[in-house]
Amino acid sequence: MQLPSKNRLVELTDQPIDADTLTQFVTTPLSGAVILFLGTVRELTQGKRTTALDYDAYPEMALAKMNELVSETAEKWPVQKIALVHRTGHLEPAEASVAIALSCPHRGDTFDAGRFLIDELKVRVPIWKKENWSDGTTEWVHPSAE
Amino acid sequence: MQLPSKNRLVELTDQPIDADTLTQFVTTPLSGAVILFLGTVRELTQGKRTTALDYDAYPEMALAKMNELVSETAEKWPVQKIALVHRTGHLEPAEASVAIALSCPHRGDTFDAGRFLIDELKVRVPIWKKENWSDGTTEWVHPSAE
Amino acid sequence: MKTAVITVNVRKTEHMKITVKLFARASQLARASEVEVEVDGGASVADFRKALEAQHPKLKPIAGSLFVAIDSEYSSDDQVILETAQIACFPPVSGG
Amino acid sequence: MKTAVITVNVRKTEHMKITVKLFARASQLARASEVEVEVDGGASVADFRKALEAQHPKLKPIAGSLFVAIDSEYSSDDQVILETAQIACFPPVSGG
Repeated sequence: MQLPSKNRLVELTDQPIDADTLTQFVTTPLSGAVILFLGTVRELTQGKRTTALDYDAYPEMALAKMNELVSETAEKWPVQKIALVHRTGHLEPAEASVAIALSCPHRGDTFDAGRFLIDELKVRVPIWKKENWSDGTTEWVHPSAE
Repeated sequence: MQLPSKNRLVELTDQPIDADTLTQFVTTPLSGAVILFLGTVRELTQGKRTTALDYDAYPEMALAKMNELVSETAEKWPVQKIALVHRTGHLEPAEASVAIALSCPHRGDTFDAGRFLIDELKVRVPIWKKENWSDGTTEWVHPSAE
Repeated sequence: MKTAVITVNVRKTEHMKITVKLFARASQLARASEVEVEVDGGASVADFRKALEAQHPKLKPIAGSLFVAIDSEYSSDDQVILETAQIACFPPVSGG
Repeated sequence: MKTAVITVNVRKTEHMKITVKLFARASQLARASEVEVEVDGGASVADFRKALEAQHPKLKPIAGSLFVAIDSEYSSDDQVILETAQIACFPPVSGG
């Protein structure tokens, strides 16, 4: 199904993500279920303390891939409305780096579609995070190096 | 894991659900992922038009079962904070009848825990909905009769 | 306390009048949010189901699918009903 | 347009100077957000990788894991690089 552009919102932003606006954007009388997923900055990773994360992106390609993923998700599941926003820049613990909101007629599809979208985003969209550890060191996170 | 009572919020209410408050309630620096699920009133069911749903509950038992489900969820997954709110009374299309918000260190658990909670709620918690069809008739929804 | 309970269970000839909460279609069919059901002392949930159907025939259309909750817990058919218990009957749930 | 492209590919002796965007650890190691790489006309992505590593040895520690994107698409090693393409190199992504 081709999703009309008024039913999709894809954004890369250096401002805090307003998750509630996204939830409201995807809520429609045609849907019976809404899901909002937030990736948030976790303070502890394997016993080490993160004071902040810096997110860098290749903006043109990140947006192209985010749009591609949204289209694929809408082809696989009966998504009514969908929003995908990724933040860049300096984030403190508990702040949201990524938000996915979407609605479907039935609940099972919202879980499946939401999970597909975040899983694929994490391998396909050119965005990277740099850890700022509490000992003052920094480190780019790259999956093969983890 | 026994979830401290300050990390759980279970409620039955006849007022509109403030989903954003629940999302914020479960967001913590200890988590890397937050999920919010909303069950919303869908206008169309198999070609018939719903003008509203009335939700009735057996309040004492509904609250007991909702608390039981929240405890079970926190035993199965590393849930940091969790909120489960169900609304009763008269709801118009697109309004939320149920909201689940929860946070975990990793994203996979938020999807699994959220899905478990809504699936179990729908078979175990004594709440019922009555369809108000656009032709003026009403009808209690009971799964075996669907 | 336990001794008292056992005494009640043994004297099967004693009748108990139980107030039963009804919900959703059960309440709609009975045209009441509560009904009274008389059972023998020591009656099981199965006995209670028969008494409910006999004394409130309006519930017959859904009697087979009714759940019986005792003190906010789903019951099994062989469970014994105590006079002090809070009993509720309702069709399959449809919340969420 | 296609004819023009083929002409470029055939004249392999002509050199192309490609501006390459770098991100994350690639940018950190090269101490630059862009580098220039010289390749022969008609060079494939595999050729480009060799040239990048030779001309920018600082990238060696991660050369094997770098992705090469052409015009915002992931490339394959046998793809031919056009002079007009936007090329970017970066390590495995870690967003979300």
